[in-house]
Amino acid sequence: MTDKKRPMLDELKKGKWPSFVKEMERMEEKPAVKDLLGLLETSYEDKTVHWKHGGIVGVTGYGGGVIGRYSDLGHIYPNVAEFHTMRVNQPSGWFYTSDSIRTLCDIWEKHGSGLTNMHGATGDAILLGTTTQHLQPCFNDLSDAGWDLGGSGSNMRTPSACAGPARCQNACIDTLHLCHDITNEFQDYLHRPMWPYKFKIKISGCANDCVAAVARADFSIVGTWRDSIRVDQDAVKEYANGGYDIFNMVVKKCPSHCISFDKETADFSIDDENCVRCMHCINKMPKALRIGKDTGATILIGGKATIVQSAFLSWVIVPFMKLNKEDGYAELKDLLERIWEWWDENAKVRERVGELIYRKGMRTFLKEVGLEAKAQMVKHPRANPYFFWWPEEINQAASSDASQEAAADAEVK
Amino acid sequence: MTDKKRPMLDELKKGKWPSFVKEMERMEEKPAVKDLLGLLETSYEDKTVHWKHGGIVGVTGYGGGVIGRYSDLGHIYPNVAEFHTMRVNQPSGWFYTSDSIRTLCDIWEKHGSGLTNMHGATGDAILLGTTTQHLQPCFNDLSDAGWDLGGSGSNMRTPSACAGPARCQNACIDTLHLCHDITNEFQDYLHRPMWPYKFKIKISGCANDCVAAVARADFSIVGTWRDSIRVDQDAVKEYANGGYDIFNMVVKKCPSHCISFDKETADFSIDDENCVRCMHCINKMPKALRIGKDTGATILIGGKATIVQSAFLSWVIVPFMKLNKEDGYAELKDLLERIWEWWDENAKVRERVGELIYRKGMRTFLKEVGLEAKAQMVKHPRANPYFFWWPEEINQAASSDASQEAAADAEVK
Amino acid sequence: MTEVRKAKTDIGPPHYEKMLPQIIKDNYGKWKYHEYIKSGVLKHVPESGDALFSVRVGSPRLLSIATLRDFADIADKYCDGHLRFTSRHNVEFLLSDESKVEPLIDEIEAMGWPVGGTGNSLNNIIHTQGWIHCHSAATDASATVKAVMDELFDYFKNDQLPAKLKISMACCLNMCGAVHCSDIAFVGIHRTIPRINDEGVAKGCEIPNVIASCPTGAIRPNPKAKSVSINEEKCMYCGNCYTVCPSLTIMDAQNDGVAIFVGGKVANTRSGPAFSRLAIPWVPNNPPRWPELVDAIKHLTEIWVKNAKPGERYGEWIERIGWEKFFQIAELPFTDKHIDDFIFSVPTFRTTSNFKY
Amino acid sequence: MTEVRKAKTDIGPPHYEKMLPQIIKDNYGKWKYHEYIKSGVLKHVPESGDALFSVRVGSPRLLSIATLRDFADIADKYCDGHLRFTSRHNVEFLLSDESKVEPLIDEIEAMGWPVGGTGNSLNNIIHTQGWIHCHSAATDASATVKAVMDELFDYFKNDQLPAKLKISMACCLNMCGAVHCSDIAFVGIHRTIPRINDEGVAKGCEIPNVIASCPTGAIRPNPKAKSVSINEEKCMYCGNCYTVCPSLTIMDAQNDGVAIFVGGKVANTRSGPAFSRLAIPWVPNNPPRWPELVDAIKHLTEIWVKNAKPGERYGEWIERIGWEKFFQIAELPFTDKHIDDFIFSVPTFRTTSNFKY
Ligand code: SRM
Ligand code: SRM
Ligand code: SRM
Ligand code: SRM
Ligand code: SF4
Ligand code: SF4
Ligand code: SF4
Ligand code: SF4
Ligand code: SF4
Ligand code: SF4
Ligand code: SF4
Ligand code: SF4
Repeated sequence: MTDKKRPMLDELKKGKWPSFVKEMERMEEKPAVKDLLGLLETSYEDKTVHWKHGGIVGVTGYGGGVIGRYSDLGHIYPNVAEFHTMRVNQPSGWFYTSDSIRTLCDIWEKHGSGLTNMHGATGDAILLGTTTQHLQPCFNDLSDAGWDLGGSGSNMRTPSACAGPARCQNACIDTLHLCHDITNEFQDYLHRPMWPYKFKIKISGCANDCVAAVARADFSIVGTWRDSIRVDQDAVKEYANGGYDIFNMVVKKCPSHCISFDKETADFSIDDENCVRCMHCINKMPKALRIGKDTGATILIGGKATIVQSAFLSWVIVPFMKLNKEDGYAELKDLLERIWEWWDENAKVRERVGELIYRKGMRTFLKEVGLEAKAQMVKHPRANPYFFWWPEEINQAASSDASQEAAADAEVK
Repeated sequence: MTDKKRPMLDELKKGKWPSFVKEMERMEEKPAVKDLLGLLETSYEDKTVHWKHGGIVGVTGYGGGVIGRYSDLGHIYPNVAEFHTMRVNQPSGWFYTSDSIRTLCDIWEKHGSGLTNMHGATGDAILLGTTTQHLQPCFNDLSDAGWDLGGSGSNMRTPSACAGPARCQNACIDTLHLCHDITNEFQDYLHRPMWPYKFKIKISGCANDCVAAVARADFSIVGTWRDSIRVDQDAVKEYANGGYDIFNMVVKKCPSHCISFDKETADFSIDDENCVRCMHCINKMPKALRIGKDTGATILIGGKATIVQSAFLSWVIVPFMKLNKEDGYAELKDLLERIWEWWDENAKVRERVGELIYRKGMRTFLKEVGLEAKAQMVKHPRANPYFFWWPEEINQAASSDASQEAAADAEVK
Repeated sequence: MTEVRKAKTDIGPPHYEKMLPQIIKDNYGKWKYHEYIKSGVLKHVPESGDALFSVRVGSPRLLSIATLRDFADIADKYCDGHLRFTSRHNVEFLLSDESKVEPLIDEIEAMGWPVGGTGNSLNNIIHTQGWIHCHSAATDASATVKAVMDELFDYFKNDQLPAKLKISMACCLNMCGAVHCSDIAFVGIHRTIPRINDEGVAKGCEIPNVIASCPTGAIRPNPKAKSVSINEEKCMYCGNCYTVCPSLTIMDAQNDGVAIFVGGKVANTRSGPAFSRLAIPWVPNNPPRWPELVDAIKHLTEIWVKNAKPGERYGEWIERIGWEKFFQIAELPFTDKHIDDFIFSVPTFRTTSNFKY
Repeated sequence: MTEVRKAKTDIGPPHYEKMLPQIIKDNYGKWKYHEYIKSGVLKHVPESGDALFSVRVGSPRLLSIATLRDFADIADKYCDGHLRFTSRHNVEFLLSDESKVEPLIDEIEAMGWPVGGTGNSLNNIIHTQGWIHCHSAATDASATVKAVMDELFDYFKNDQLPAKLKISMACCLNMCGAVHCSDIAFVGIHRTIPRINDEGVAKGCEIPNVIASCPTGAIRPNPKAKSVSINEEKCMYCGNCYTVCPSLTIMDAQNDGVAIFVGGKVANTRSGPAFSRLAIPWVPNNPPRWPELVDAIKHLTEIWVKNAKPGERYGEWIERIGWEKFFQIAELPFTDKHIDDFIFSVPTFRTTSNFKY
């Protein structure tokens, strides 16, 4: 532990936005945090990172949930020579009671740096920095208190969900229940990496996609409806009378131009057959417009960041799935298992499911997981004529005749 | 020669559209045509082609201009056992005098089947079918009469151009002159295949692209202007008074929404800075709107059909080039030479220039041919962070420091 | 060569100026506007106030010299000996005397040549060689085009369509004629993998080129046979290996046929150039009149005529309603074949929940 | 492990129901609409007519347990012990009693925690570990975010922007936090190729995996050294090989820095999700406050505020005016780096003469 000055970190305590440095200093009595502060100051001086790749560390029975981390300046900052993080699986929707927060704090005070990320980008509550020997005890205490770890490594990652029905009128599905249910159903996949690479699931209650499911999950569940938007004409008129520019802010911005609005009478009607349920009009007039009643979800696949083949946004594989709580989301889980099986069997090391589909083609994916091709899966059909035929689709007799021709042909030449 | 019945061909003599069968029968006195008719009937019976790959045939001094063709039914139809076509370079814009047509007819009567394609998809006048021994005599007569052959094989293909200034008010460039000039300038490239693959040039006088240059040419020249559309307000009013729905047919369809139109006064004005010169409004009101006066062309590259890497549409490499007749289009020809040199040096066999650019990256292409990157070259910038730095752009000292770090690093580990 | 005499080479094509009528020479580059007099007749007016009339005549493109001579005579009689051909292979007679327009039309139509194809009409069908001259053809060009044009003839004669209708045809995936950007495109395709004549390959083909020719990398060397082998899984029957090596026979009379694409466009107007996209993966080769093909194209044309707004090209109509709606209206099955799985597939996937059911 | 006791595994997270305040339990799934009371305060009204108030507090995401305990106390005092965190790492206090809203705000702001980030405001910056915890970071996360948020603070406090402004940050190309679809995204990048420690590679790395990890196929085996070699021409410094093999050092303090992308979006609203696209290829790492980065982002934000129409997200504004105009307005150089040259490059090229000068 050094008593190094930290002019650059001090600089970062200024300004109106809450300072992470102040947060760290609140824990400075912990040697690890003091060293972390020193290490960071050194990084700012050197303009580079001072951490090395993590080795395999973890807790008994799990292959994931812990990120091992070692410093290359361990000789200077011994208390962060080992500085692993633990990923604690958050409650669906990130709702907490003050007591549940305190429990986590107490455990982390006992076993770690006292620093956290609330939350990680995948959704876990991150306990930031401890030593190898504290991992198991910390996990034991967490487990006793009713907490479990989230995912890391080549496994199912911690699913996450938007606030949904707990706090939002736009929720087309019970995001929290679904998230909790899936997380528990697939505990084994979550804790024991046995796949080619990571697999992420995110659940948004509507097309606003408040957990960025389409951008950040291999498997994206986005709530939607099949019937029609509920319009409260009186409420529309109130917006109009309130001077809200319905025509320019709502009608003109409808992507499928399916709203008709009479500026005089303020009559507002939606051609639901042509509505693509983008949420815009509902967002802009929440008191007048509501999502439909026959709700479910659109399932999309393949979302991921840049590495390796550049970022993919998830694409539609099931336009509408009625998610049944009653049967425990059987249809959804069954689909997931089929996808995992195919991916697991066919993917190369570190090949995301979206990249595998790109390599093998949607036609193979659909056939193998037993889904039907639907026009909703594409922006537009293929432009190239490079499409394939399944053996059963062609006239088999032909090939033989053809070979004969070929032979004949050969003679002639 | 056989006297085979041709029920299927007879069927194709019926109907209102001019019949190619009747055309062939008008030449039936020629043995080759009689056999061709028989061969075609046979193809309809067999539902397949009866031609084989062409061997190398041609005329002295040229590597291209002739497509060799042999039948696999030469034993049945001896007069089409050999049935080569000659590609005659059309006059710019496909303008002919009746006498020039007759000359071609006389030569082709003497040396070939008397069948033609007016014209081939690249633009040549195609003389359809003769024997090897007639090729040279036919070419001699053509040459004596002032005609030359077009391209085939891995060379520059016959350039073509729209009617342009000869017949069209939209011509921003002299398409006919440019086409004729380039064709003559590059005769050697046109007649003597020495490149990795074919290279096509097409010239359209405006963005209507009446020769489909962007879809069908490796090098697409599309006329445009830099100043502003000429508006004749009175003529606009005439359209309006004539009951033409200017607002819906013109204003609303402007892709960049840069037209303002007053339905009452019929005042029509264009925000030229935001006009993308798509031609739509001019097309719809030709009497009221005219192209600008400061005209030139946009140069695009890479257009091609499906094979190998799927079809490409040409993309912008020079947003605006002022094509100077005075200096013989020096800038354009210079650019072409630079492109050919780079392509010739770097392309694999049968790799079109667009495919080479795809493989090497636009950055390499631009650097090698000496063009500056412009935002007009892309629909949108890259989304992936996979971009490259040129050596001169980075801090070279670094690498060495870095290597030291690396070493240090290694020790620590 | 039988003859020793070597002709003058590299003289280039005749100069276009020699081919232009006086009225064009006088007004070259000085045109002010054009008008549609009637279907098939264009009037171009230059600053000088003259008037040039172009009468467009539909052509099968395959023309005998007998017919060409007829055209020459017509040109002499009405056009001071001037005519031209269009980029879609029609014939255009160029008149400076309006009074001669109708007589010309009467005479040429009496000879069986239709006048039309201008404005918002069906243009002539760009097409290629087919079984008349190319070894590579998976279907015939002339017959399919004739059959389709016979059926859609009135759309060529009249110009009352929502917009121009550009139909194009190619007889194999080489797509001579660049059908890849047409309102409606039909293309000859194969559906079975090439049959390999090892001996022929060994004798006649450059194995590295053969391997390189395959877009999907389906071809591997077969050293034992000094030939190649093809991976069934990866071959999508494009025929490019056949182009470079005749001993990879891909013709298959029972399975070859025609694929139909829609919604492409070349002009930069409004939306800009766009590719045609797969609508119907296959209709059989059914000579001489390809009824299945003709019905399909007629149907595709009619739904556009019925549903498009004035001024909407085929693809612009589809973009407005969405492809999923198009397949509904067209009552066409959407299959896995319609989903791209080549190099640029991912950007064609629908990465949003915004769609219609 | 020091301890023998094995804990209970696979119990999953605590049940969310235990975490919900009574008002939410009562109205779960029965919400009717929401209102913005003021910046940072949401009111959600269910069918029952109750009212739930959410006060959103900006967070650096890196929180000490000391602070978390403060939050817990606040939650006890005003929210019957209930709070939540958002998908962008803000804290939300959940009140059923409107009268407590202002007192809560006063107390929490007095403690230095800003209330805001709702509606058309700058949301919290999604970010990642940076030099605080990740070995892979080409730049720091916490400091860059702090510096930017300090500068743009008022946009977080007030909700008067044209639309939501979502800024995201990632410290390397792994892009944890998926910055690839944000209005403004900044990412730590390298600019020099990895230095190979052959010995380390031979000892510690799976050569096949290393080779496979390279997006551009720049890595070849180097059998002599039982290591690999890298093709300078093909390496674009993504660092993925470093991820799988520590002995390919890619950190380069002089050349590492930050790239800035703009115009991305996640919500399906209107135009649908879209990627952010390259605006500024590189600004240097300049601790502690990265002034070049902060200025660039401030500038990018201000031109949007100045030019966008009400309701236009960053990318929607650019799509309307065109990227070429964007570069003009932003006064940013357009370079060859902005032109895609990876797998899906061709569809990003402009295949039309429709553009602005
Ligand atoms: C902690 C976290 C960032 C954060 O500060 O929030 C994180 C941290 C790391 N990520 Fe990540 N990723 C985190 C969310 C993400 C996300 C966002 C998400 O999940 O929504 C992404 C982009 C979405 C995606 O998965 O594509 C993401 C894409 C990656 C990648 C690239 C994977 C790819 O296929 O593109 C890697 C590289 C790898 O896995 O080898 C990676 C690897 C890593 C590693 C393990 C570094 C490594 O190469 O081993 C980082 C450990 C840092 C550390 O020392 O703590 N991380 N990573 C996030 C997990 C916290 C949590 O569990 O809640
Ligand atoms: C005659 C013509 C079709 C027609 O009936 O009009 C034609 C005929 C042939 N083309 Fe073509 N191409 C013809 C215009 C085109 C066009 C259209 C154009 O030039 O505007 C294209 C698409 C644009 C392009 O170049 O991409 C075209 C793309 C091809 C290709 C595919 C090349 C590619 O890279 O995609 C091949 C295959 C090859 O070259 O090996 C090809 C090859 C051929 C060959 C030589 C067959 C072969 O594989 O050797 C055909 C000879 C047929 C014959 O026996 O006469 N032809 N070819 C056209 C030339 C006539 C003329 O000179 O005016
Ligand atoms: C004669 C010809 C040029 C030539 O040098 O041969 C020609 C001539 C004219 N074109 Fe064209 N275009 C000709 C092929 C094309 C092509 C190429 C093609 O079809 O392969 C295109 C692009 C095709 C596409 O977009 O898919 C083409 C897209 C246009 C357009 C844009 C149409 C649109 O959808 O916006 C116009 C403007 C218009 O029609 O309003 C136009 C306009 C015109 C005008 C009105 C220009 C003028 O004032 O002289 C000419 C009469 C058009 C008409 O037929 O009604 N011309 N025009 C070609 C006639 C082909 C034929 O026989 O049918
Ligand atoms: C709390 C939170 C969900 C959660 O479970 O944590 C949330 C909550 C709400 N979102 Fe969201 N969104 C939240 C992240 C997102 C995200 C994801 C992200 O930012 O990473 C998105 C997609 C981002 C994007 O599009 O790039 C998102 C796109 C929206 C939209 C669409 C905005 C648009 O551009 O059209 C709306 C509708 C609106 O604002 O009119 C919306 C609307 C809402 C509403 C009004 C829904 C409701 O009635 O309850 C909530 C208050 C919005 C506000 O802050 O003004 N929410 N929202 C997230 C708050 C994050 C934060 O702290 O700032
Ligand atoms: S995604 Fe939809 S349901 Fe979920 S919080 Fe956002 S707006 Fe509400
Ligand atoms: S939800 Fe979207 S598509 Fe549907 S009506 Fe509203 S704005 Fe239009
Ligand atoms: S491309 Fe333009 S200039 Fe040429 S013929 Fe067509 S409309 Fe006229
Ligand atoms: S040319 Fe096109 S972009 Fe320009 S004003 Fe006319 S319609 Fe608009
Ligand atoms: S399209 Fe194919 S078959 Fe038809 S002419 Fe061209 S190469 Fe020959
Ligand atoms: S037909 Fe095409 S896909 Fe099949 S092997 Fe030959 S080149 Fe490859
Ligand atoms: S983005 Fe890169 S550096 Fe930052 S946490 Fe993720 S892996 Fe580590
Ligand atoms: S840094 Fe990236 S591009 Fe360069 S060698 Fe490594 S993996 Fe390949």
